[in-house]
Amino acid sequence: MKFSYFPGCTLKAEAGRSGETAISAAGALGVEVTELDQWQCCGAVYPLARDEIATKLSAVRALIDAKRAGLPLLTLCSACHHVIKRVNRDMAEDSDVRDRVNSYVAPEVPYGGETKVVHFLEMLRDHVGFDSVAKRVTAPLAGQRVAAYYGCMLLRPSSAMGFDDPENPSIMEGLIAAIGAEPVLYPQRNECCGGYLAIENKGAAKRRASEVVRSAAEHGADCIATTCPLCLYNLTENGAAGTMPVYDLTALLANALGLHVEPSSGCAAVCSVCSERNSAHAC
Amino acid sequence: MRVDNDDILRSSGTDVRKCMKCGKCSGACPSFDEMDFPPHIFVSMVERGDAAALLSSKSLWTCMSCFACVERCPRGVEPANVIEAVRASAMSPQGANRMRPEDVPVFLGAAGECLVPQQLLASAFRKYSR
Amino acid sequence: MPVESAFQPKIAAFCCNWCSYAGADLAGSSRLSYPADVKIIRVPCSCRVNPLFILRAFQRGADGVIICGCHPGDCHYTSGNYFARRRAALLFSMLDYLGVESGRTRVEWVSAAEGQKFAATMNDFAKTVASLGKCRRIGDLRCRTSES
Amino acid sequence: MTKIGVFVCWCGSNIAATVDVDAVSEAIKAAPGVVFATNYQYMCSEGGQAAIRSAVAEHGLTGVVVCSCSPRMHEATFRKAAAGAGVNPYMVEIANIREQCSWIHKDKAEATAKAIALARAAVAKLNLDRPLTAPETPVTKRALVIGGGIAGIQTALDVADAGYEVDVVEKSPTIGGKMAMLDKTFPTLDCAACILTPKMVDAAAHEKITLYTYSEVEKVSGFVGNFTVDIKKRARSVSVDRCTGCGVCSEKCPSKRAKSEFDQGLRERSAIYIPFAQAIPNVPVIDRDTCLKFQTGKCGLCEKVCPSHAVDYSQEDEVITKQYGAIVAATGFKPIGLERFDEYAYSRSPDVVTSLEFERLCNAAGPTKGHLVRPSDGKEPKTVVFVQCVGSREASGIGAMKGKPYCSKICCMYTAKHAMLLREKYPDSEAYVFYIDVRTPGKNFDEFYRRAAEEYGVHYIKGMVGKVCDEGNGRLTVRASDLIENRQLLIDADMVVLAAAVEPDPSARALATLLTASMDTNDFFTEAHPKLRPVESPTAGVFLSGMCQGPKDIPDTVAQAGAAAAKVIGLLSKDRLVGNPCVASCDETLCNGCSACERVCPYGAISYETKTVVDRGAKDERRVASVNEALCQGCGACTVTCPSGAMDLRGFTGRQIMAEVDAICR
Repeated sequence: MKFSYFPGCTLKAEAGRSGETAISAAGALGVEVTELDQWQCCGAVYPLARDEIATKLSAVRALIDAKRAGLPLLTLCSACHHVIKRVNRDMAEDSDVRDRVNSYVAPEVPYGGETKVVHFLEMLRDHVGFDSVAKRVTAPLAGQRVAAYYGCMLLRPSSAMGFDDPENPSIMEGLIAAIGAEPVLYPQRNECCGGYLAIENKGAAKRRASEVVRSAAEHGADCIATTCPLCLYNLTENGAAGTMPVYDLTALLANALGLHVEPSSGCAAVCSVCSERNSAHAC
Repeated sequence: MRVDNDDILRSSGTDVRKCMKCGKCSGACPSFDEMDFPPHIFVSMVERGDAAALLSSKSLWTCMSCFACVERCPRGVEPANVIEAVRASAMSPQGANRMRPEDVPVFLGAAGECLVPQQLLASAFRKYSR
Repeated sequence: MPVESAFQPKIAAFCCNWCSYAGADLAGSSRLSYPADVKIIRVPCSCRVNPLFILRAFQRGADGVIICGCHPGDCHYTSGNYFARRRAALLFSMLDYLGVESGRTRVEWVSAAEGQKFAATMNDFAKTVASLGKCRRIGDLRCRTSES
Repeated sequence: MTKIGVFVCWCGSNIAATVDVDAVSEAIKAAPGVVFATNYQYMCSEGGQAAIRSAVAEHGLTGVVVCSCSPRMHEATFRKAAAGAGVNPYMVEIANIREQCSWIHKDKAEATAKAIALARAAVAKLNLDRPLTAPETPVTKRALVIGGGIAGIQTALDVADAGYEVDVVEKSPTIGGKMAMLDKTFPTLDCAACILTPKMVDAAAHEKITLYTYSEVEKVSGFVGNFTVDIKKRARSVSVDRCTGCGVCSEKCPSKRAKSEFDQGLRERSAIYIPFAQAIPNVPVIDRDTCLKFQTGKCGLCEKVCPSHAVDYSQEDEVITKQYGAIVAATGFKPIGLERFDEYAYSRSPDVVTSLEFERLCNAAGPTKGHLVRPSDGKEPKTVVFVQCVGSREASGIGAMKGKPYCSKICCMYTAKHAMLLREKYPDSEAYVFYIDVRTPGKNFDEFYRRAAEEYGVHYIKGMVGKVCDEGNGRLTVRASDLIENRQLLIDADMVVLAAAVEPDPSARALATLLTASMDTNDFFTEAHPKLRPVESPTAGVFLSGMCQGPKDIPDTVAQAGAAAAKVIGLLSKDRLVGNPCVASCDETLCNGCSACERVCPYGAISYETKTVVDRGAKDERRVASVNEALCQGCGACTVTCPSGAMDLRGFTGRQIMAEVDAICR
């Protein structure tokens, strides 16, 4: 299994190691991941204005590079995934956007949405298989009650993302079960963490993130796991305030696979203690 | 400030006339309490051609683009797109950006490293300026 | 009726039995006049109108052809008028291309209750056709009778 | 060569004042085929008809043109007169010189010229007319009703009361349908079982009605008046004749883990079961998928305990074939599945229920014996939120639609009923109804809804629920908008009731194919005319009763069921059906077998068969179109669609219409 990989700015910068963690976990599962030679920021937010072209260009460049490599494009960050997948859909279905972007980017062959955009979780579920993941787990997280946090961007709008049931998703719970932990279902798992409001209106972001953490706690979660760096930040900094550990799910995976991930610095809390099967392990 | 309602309709790419005024968007919105004009009123006012009144709305800056309204709308109206279109209009005059490059350094550490996820800065910058 | 010009167009009107023909009857019983140049051919449904009939009419020297059927959704046979509409759209654009001006062809929905509309439609259509003059484009010389 | 007589009517002065009738009858004599022409004061009078008769006798006429009023007025009169004189009635053409000429023109010369032109067109057409015979077919005096809910039962009773035999085919083990599941009915709040079960008993006891429960229609052939239908009677594994309905088998059955269909899965049932106490027939059926005997071979307990030796594991499905004159579709509805509406936490929380589940929870014969409690913990609910329009009135946006585009029509009323029932059972409870619009057209309907708000204190809130959170501690948090007060509400609820949209029963789609009855995009059966023929399918002899045609409440369903019965009775009361001879026919030597005509036919009257065709002396095996003349209604859609010109319409052939065109363009 081979994939082109779009890391995105966040996973290259402060949460850098979490990107590497995910890639090494993929390697351990027999997936070969090649980072795109050159890539630019995905644009961070999908431009909702239909006539907006400029902010879609860098996503298209990444898609074209993946098409040249003849590989599906793997993404890890929810925002990158959201932007690239939706831009790809525009390129496939909206002839107006397609024509304008192609005339601007001028690739050797016009791009029409041919690249398949795959999120890391989808890769695990559909290409590796959660059963195979479970078989390779050497340090299962037994006894851990893990609340998956999806946030918004992976799931919505479901018609564009086609990722999972937008109101009752199961993909993260599938992975949590595969690495030996017990998934916790709670109603706030697909409600917003506060997103970029954290810059503009910290109070509002705090209220939102705290609501997510409260809901997870009330349903008996020991910790929250997510794959989105922004959610990770908001839940950790604005929601949990030390009351509930929030992890990058791929780091939990890496630990379960016995890769002994080092704790990440700053906001991106990555657990290293899980391999010791210790349930109380605030980083 | 002047705003062209038709521009907003076009750039939102959604048909606000399909709205049946059920209010599910505002029933789903997690940011409702932070808003002066909730999503259903955005749609309604744009539909009747009164987008200008929304340009100074607090809601422009408290919508989190979480797409709960888009996902749950039974009529396929995309309220978040309408809000975004008005937000873009509100920022189109010179100097109307909500976030400026000089606002960024407070989020940087001594060595220029980012104190928040880079994605957060990038998204906020994209949403709050143009 | 005062004859304003020597030219009197020949107009064939295909009317479906259930709506438009009844609408024409209502126009008659309401004594609503329209030019004698309009002559009606009764068909069970507007979808019975074969494009060949229309071509034949122009070949034989008609100056205008109108198809009248039930309003969309009201077809006695549920869907015939939709077929008629699609066929007419194609044929009329081809005729226009051949030089038979689009004003010479028309599809109109007239219900059994619309005597007024029937007469108004025929008056308007006849006026349009008259203003376009004689249709010579696809008329067949061999089909001309001596009087024309 | 047709010998044509032309008769010009004066219609008193209606025609004669504007049209020079003498000139017309004189001019038309020159038209090809015309051997006689005259004019008369009133052609439709006995004198006029006598003139036709004597002219036929005198001139040996084989065709008649009457220049008179609209054929819509007197075509039938003149056809009858011609037939009386020995002329084929379809060799009669009418030139409409009154409505289309004398009444709308003032200039006599102009009107006369037009009348002559119209007469010529009629003559030109008549020259190409061929004698036609209206087909006659006998009528099988028995009706088939498909579906045994209130719609099917009512139609069957009405038809049977008129003295005709009726068979009812019902796919589930009992008749009764959805109405049997209901607790109370709006707007009177009388008990559904009290008014339905007597009708079920009547149907079972009626000497003219035969019930085939646990049965399905497998094949339909034939046409109006003469349908042949295969009915598959699925094996009950219990002899209907021997069983006394004592219920010992169900009691002793060790396999009790199947979800009760009748109780909407809120209760478990045994593998051998009677759906509900008043089921008809009151005979159990073995669900072979959950029966230990059928699954493992071990058990056989029911056979042992049955006092009347009615259990029979060896029973097999049986197909019977019967003849019917008319078929009524009464296949009913079901609530849509709510898998894609998990913002309401339906699949997460047992205390989020559909309205039909709520109905069972209120019903004295239901899983809780009418004690309205939460399915999760059996506690009485104090706060209940009702959500209307769940999946109704939707439109597609950037993605596919999750629900249905139509209003389900019954939800506003039953929700008001449910809220009232709740408040009646628990006066200290709170009922919130979230609505988009409250739609209550119907006798005493709006009054009923207002009573819910005014007398029962139900909180009606204009707004919609955006999310239901199962808080995990037995509480549900409902987040919703209140549009009147422009606020967002968070309601701490014990139960949430979802008014799921209705959709046609899934079995209807396959049935429509069997019946060649058309359906709309939502799989509701299409009526022959939306206003004037609301209970007839466009396919002759097939009628529609109840929800299968569109959302309906019980009063509407019963009314439509009666209307469908009246149509059936009207059909069965005839000994023979006289058809329309002006139907499509296929020239097999021209047909290229493309199937284009089959696709446009709204009546399913065209089928294809491979047969030997003799074309210019040569025999050839070809796939050619064949028109069922009993089904064809004569619209002519196929004739124009046919690329090879093989299809033609009798009475309106291509050549005839061309001849008319030629005549008027002369």
